[in-house]
Amino acid sequence: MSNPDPPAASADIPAIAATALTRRFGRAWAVRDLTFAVPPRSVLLVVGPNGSGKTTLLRLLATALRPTSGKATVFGHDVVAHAEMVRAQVAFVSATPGVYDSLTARENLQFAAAMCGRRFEPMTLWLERVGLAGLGEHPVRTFSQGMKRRLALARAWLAVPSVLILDEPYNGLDAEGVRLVHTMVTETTQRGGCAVVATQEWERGRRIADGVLVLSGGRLADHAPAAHFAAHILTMAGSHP
Amino acid sequence: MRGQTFLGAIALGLLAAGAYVGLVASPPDAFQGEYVRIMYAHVPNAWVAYVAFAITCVASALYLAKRTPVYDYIAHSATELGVVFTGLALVTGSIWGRPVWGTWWTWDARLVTTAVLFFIYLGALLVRGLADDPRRGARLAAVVSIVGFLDVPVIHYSVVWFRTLHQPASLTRGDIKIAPPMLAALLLGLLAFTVLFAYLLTLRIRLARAEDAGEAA
Amino acid sequence: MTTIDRVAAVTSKELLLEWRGRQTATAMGMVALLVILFLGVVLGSEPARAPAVLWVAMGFATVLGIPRLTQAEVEQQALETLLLYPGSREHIYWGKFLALVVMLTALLAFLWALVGVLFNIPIWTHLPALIGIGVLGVIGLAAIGTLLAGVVLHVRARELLMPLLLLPLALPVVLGCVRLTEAALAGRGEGMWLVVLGVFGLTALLVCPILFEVVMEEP
Amino acid sequence: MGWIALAYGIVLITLTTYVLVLRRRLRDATRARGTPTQHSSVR
Repeated sequence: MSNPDPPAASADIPAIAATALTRRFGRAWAVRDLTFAVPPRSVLLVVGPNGSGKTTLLRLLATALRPTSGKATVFGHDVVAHAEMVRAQVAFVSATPGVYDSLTARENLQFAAAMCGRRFEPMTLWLERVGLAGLGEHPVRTFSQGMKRRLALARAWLAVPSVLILDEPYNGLDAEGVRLVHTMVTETTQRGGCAVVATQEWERGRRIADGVLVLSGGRLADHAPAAHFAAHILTMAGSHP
Repeated sequence: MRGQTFLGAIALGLLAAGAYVGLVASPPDAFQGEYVRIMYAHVPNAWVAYVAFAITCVASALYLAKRTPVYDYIAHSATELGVVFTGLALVTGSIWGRPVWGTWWTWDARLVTTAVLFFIYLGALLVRGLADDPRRGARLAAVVSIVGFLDVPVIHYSVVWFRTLHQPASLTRGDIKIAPPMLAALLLGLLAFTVLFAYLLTLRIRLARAEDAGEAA
Repeated sequence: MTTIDRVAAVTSKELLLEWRGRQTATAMGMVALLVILFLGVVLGSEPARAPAVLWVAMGFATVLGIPRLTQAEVEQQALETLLLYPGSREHIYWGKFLALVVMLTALLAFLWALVGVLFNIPIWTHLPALIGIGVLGVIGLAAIGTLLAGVVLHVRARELLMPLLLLPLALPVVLGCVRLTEAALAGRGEGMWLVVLGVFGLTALLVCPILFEVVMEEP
Repeated sequence: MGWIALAYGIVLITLTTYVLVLRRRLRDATRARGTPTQHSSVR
């Protein structure tokens, strides 16, 4: 069951569609009534102050969290009813890399590859693509945050996903690391897939963003093409409580 | 509220009648003398505890299948009641054993199984309380309750066979031939406790529902 | 066939993690050694006691070893990634189950060597029977243990809960193995306990993977 | 004779306290629902 290729990029099926998506933790509304759609071949940038619900939204789309109400679909598959189909198409890199420290870089990737049904590919290729060439045999414990981040990105990249979901990908990355993220994103969108990137670093994010979703207090403050936002985005996002 | 107190009143009446028959109206036992009266307090507790755990297991399975909160309220309430009544069964069991057999604790299969049940369901309650998310806590408690209930018959028979090698099945609870009047006292006690259990269960379920509503308001 | 790949991947990852750190193995071995020595001193070391001492030590060591099975996922926040791989979560159960079976088998072999010496039991003459019993015992403990390793993942006070959850549930395994071992050492058969352990192991292997998926469900 | 009293006493006391605790918690819970709820932390 290798990854199904993304469906032909017919415009009618949105890559991602959310309708009144809501998630509550006890009494607090983390995300409330989000309705938006992301066409294939595009990158959605999710911005907003801390606690605005960015991470919760991403985890809902990646099926890591179950919505309290409302619906979300990835290439037509419901994130709750067809969770396994969604997981087969989505690669999610969370804010914490979540790699096994006492395993080496190569072993981490080999495990991820086997779990995605891609056991027999050479890992050296992926290590080189994320700038970790030659570090395959080093235990990840010795890696810096930036290097662990690159390994986590390689782990998502080798799954050749139709949907790439990145939570604060730029954390700890140098300039070359940022280019790596953008290569991954554009490669995914060119294949007909889409990417969702949540970040505070508007300067870096806007270069690849097609659409921007502004969250504030778990609600949709704004959703428009990137060009529309240009420079003043930071002030607006920051102004909401 | 009216139905609730009505049930409570019936339970109270039956308990009083049961106590009266158990303590006064029924004859002492040939072998145990007056101490047989403790049996009327011990057996109903154990019976209700097993009923509670059967309800817990069914409600837990339904909750996992259907995920409707009401099944979780029932499972949670039945587990808590089960732990209370198992505790009482163990205490009254050992109080009964002390004068009649001279020991607080006999390794009789039924007592051991009841004790094991107490810990399994205490575990289920703790798992529910210590989980990081209330909904997940309910699911984990359901899993523990189901495994626990499936395990009870195996535990019971393994304890029975494990002990019989050393000590013949000791004469506790139902084994002794019960004279009719004593049987009446016992059955009245069982009925009274069953109605009491129904009353407590409905009360506890309403509490669980109210607390959940309060939590998620 | 990706199912076998995925199960094998989880098992080899678990064993690799364990081999690198070796904490769990040493911890389990240490606890079992201490329990056996302690009981041996206290209860006296005539051979008749050996089966009980061995399987009690096995039970306690398993209690210690199981939370560590999911420790790596918790400490390095790797659980979310593990659960988001495509494919059923049952594969994760079977992967961790087999890893636990390997670890418990190694532990049992170590314990038999120890008990053989301390209680001077001629284990070689009864080896096939002891191996058979060991298989039943290890599968029973591992089946329940892997499910409970999943349960305690999302719970505070993990070390307190594991004994409270595992020991009552695994009681039939310990009792069964003690009686079967005593029978094996005395050379007579014990059909009934084989049935008990067989039923226990079978139901556990059928029920636990399904419940594991429920336990691993996202909140 | 003391044992019998002890057994019945323990059962009586435990169950009555349990019922009283349940009834009080129920009253608190139903009354609490009216009060405004505080904002717990958002992940």
